[in-house]
Amino acid sequence: MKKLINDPQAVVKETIEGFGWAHADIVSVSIDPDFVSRAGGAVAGKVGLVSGGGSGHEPLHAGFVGVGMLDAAVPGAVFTSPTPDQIAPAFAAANGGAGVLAIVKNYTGDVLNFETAVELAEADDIEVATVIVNDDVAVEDSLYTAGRRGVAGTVLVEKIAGASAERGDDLAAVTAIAQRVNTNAKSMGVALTACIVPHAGEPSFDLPEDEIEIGIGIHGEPGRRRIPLASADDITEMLLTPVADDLALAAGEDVLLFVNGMGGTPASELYIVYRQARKLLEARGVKVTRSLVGNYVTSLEMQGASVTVLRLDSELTALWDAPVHTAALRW
Amino acid sequence: MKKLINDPQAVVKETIEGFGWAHADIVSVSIDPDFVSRAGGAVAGKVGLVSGGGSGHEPLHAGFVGVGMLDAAVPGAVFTSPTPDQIAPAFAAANGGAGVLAIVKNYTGDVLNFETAVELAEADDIEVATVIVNDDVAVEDSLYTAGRRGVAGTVLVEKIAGASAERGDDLAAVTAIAQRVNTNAKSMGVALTACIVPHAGEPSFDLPEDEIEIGIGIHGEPGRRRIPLASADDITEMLLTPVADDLALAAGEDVLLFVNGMGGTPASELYIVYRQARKLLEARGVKVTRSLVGNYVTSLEMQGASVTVLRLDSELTALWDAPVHTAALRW
Amino acid sequence: MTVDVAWAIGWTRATAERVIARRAELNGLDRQIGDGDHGENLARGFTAVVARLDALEEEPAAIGDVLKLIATTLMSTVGGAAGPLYGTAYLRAAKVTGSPTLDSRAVVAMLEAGLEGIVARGKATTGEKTMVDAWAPAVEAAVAATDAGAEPAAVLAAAATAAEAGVAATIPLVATKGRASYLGERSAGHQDPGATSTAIVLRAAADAAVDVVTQSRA
Amino acid sequence: MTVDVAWAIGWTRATAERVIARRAELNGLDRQIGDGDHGENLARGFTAVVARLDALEEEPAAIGDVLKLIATTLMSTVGGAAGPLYGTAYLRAAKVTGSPTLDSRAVVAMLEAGLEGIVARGKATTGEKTMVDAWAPAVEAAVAATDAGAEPAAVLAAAATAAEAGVAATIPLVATKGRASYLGERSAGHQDPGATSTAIVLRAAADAAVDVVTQSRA
Ligand SMILES: Nc1ncnc2c1ncn2[C@@H]1O[C@H](COP(=O)(O)OP(=O)(O)O)[C@@H](O)[C@H]1O
Ligand SMILES: Nc1ncnc2c1ncn2[C@@H]1O[C@H](COP(=O)(O)OP(=O)(O)O)[C@@H](O)[C@H]1O
Ligand SMILES: [Mg+2]
Ligand SMILES: [Mg+2]
Ligand SMILES: [Mg+2]
Ligand SMILES: [Mg+2]
Repeated sequence: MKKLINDPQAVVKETIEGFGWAHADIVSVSIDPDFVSRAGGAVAGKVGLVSGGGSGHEPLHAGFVGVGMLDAAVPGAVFTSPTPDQIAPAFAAANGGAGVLAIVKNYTGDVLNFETAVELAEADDIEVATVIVNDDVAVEDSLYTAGRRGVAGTVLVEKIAGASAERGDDLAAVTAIAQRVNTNAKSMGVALTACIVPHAGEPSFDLPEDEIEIGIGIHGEPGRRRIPLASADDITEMLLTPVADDLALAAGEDVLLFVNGMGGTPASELYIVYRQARKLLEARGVKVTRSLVGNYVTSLEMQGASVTVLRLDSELTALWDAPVHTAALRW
Repeated sequence: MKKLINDPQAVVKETIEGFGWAHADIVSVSIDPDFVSRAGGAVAGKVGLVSGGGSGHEPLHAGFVGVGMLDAAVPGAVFTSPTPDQIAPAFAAANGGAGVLAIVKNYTGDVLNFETAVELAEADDIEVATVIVNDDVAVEDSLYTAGRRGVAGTVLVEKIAGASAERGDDLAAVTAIAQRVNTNAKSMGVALTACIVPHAGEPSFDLPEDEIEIGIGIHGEPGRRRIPLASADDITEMLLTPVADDLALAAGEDVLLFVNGMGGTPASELYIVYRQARKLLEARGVKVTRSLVGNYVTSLEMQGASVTVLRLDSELTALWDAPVHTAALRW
Repeated sequence: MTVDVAWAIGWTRATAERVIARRAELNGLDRQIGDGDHGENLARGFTAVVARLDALEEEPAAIGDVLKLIATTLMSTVGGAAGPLYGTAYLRAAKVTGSPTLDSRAVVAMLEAGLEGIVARGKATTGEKTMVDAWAPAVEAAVAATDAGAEPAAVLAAAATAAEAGVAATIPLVATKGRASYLGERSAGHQDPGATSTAIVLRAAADAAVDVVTQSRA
Repeated sequence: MTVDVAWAIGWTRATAERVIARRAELNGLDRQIGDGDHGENLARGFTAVVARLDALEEEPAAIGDVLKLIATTLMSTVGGAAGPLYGTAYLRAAKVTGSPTLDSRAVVAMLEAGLEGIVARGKATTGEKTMVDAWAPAVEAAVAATDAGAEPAAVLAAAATAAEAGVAATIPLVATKGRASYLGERSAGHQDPGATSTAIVLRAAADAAVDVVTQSRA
């Protein structure tokens, strides 16, 4: 295992410490319990947004703390959801008196730990609503699974709900917006290589030189199926088609197209995927009116990408365009 | 070789095509000759900034085209400098009548091809000044080499010279600012893994699991020496010390600290490097007043990082802070 | 015969030793059908448990006090699915073990409460390839042993043996709960890490009871 | 005896065939001490050269016309260090070959002009582990052969042989120009890719002259 780390157990603390120093104008960092919140503290009267989950997906979530997006982010150990005693203080730090929206990716661990934290927060009279993000269409039959996973679509939920909170919407309204984004965003990913969790020291799975995993999540786990390596155009079609079908996209609709890198894939390849995904959408008569391309929800150094499509309406578009000032997303 | 590409020979064209679609509000893309320029065309009366070089370093350079930074970027084949017949039209596209500054990384190929393009442009009455970026302190004795290489410091030159041009400085002044940044910026890099050039299909060098290359450039070439894998803190010290020494940093000085990822290294590791580099600078009494952490000058999927320090004065700080609106750098 | 607070402490320390010793094995199982952190999670949690045990100024009065310490520590240090699941199991078990000693019926009640906690939180039933597939047969075997008049040490041994059989039985299963369920059919053929750690926990309980018995006889 | 325009075209096509065939080898050499693209660069350039040759409506009148076509094509398609260096070499060579045929002295003048072009652009002298280490001995050998009364084909063969010896002699050198110089001492022990391609170019010239001679005798 080759990594620019010191002690594998110290990776998360050292990362958020460095992150806090580098972005002191945007965030403030708490160590023990570990969480990241806005530099200025909670905004009075504004709904607070909190997300969190295992580390290893950087810039998610800490990179999205700041004006127009999250109020606090709670990093767990690598690929392990944070504990209630980290999450509850983050709720408190984010609460400006108008309640808190917790944005939780749909994994058993995240859901259970956030659930407990919500109980703790409510005991302290902080109102917390929860939106579970489950945009991954790779998980087809949610009857026989823990339900669809939350993957790259999480960024879109955080950005747009963040803008909703920033313009003064109340907790119910922000929650409804977040839910609307989640309902209208679908994703599917591919891995070309595995990743190596620092404490494990070994690749998360073995993948021969000529095979790839389709339908992966974001935790270095194998995907739904293994197929021979194919061209970027063909792979992109395998990702885009189930996403577009699941959304039942119709000609004439506007969408946001988000090509997300898993961490180890060069930007050039993401643009090649974007190019083909866009062509395929246009062939369906769908108009790409907003775009995002880059490493936003990663799996450490994994090579691969995911394609997310969000169906836009004029309100979601305006909220997407609203100013945002975080370490990883800014305009 | 596992990559999200189609035809290896088409990588650059497909990348900039996708890039152009994704960022149509910022850039416009020319194919044959291949170059990227600002969406609105040249800005009348403003000095035009053009940079370029081999592809594979994304987001450098196309990701830095936009208000406050470059007017045009010229991508060559992967790791191969562009040709004069691409560069000269880019000069023309960037020229708003106040002349053009060419920002060239110090590689024989880049220097020679830009030289020829400058001759072509001058034949068309476009005034072109050139700044050669050579911030890499790994190349110690420039008497016995082609001189120090241009590496991550290039981004800082492009950003700050871009702000100088944007505020209305004339060609001589913009050139002087670019030169000042280059003189005061030094870098050193490390590779944990090699990268794979698409047309080659094989790693650029073989590196055992327990060794790393110190003093690498940005073209997948081996570095100055090979050493055993060490902790992030120790590696960072090996990078930061020659940089700080070469700059002869004195206590009390302000600097910008830039930790650049080579493409395949997770953001978390870059922040761990940043953390230690910052500690080491502070131990010298040097104050880090500005920071940049991320993948800005990459070598495809190479794992590794470089540390760049730029000595700041109030003018350079103000120019750094000036608004910028490009695909990869925005505030 | 009963088990006492010393047993509970011995059980806890043995569990910690064993999950730490088998951390890599548990990570490895989790890497195959999950995200490779189960051993890491439990090792982190039980390391913290032992540190808190060591820091206690006086011996806990009731077995439930030990179990509650474990519960709160796991909840605040483990994270993941295992943190809340084990945390709730120990918390529910603590609620029914507020005495200094437990006889066989009380041991069964403790195990039942643990299982109920896991089911309450995780909503899994047997056959879903989770820790329930070790806990449920363990509880059943404990009931049967108690009904047959076994002492606590034998009850715990029966539970552990049944849990171990349950672990083996998870191998062919297709997961429908937890992270492994995302693999669909591909989850079959692998042993569930959470069931495996459950068997470790229960075997530690049985062995600690033997140790205590051996010591009290010596 | 002289070489003519047909020879120049044969030379060009042979060069293209050979750099394309040896693309991987040249990339491999460049990967060891450079950035692994030298074969790719020349293959791309000479593929374009052949395409432009094929598109010509009439046969060029002078050898210099062929060389100029190569020069401008390489400059606009190769990039890297090799593009301007070879481009300038062919451009300078074109300037002294404005006639339909060349005798031995004129062949020497062509080679000298090529070398001058490379040195003018790249500022390298012999011993710096660059293509100059193949070009310079080639020019020397061509002069000697011509002084000894050799025909153009033999002059070119002498140049190619000397270039090949020059290539081998680059192996122990420490590079002080070009990308390989960044490796310092580590560049020793590897053969220079640019020198290698130079030997390919010159051997193609010699072989094309033999082919032409053979054909004209047939
Ligand atoms: N809903 C559930 N009910 C019971 N046990 C579960 C459930 N979901 C997961 N588990 C157990 O948790 C184990 C995984 O724990 P761990 O790896 O620590 O958490 P995570 O899956 O969050 O990484 C699984 O092997 C399984 O036994
Ligand atoms: N200054 C120079 N003078 C002469 N030849 C040079 C010089 N610099 C580099 N070369 C030659 O160029 C070759 C590399 O060409 P190529 O790989 O195509 O370009 P790049 O180094 O830009 O990738 C080297 O092997 C060397 O022979
Ligand atoms: Mg986990
Ligand atoms: Mg090159
Ligand atoms: Mg796990
Ligand atoms: Mg090269």
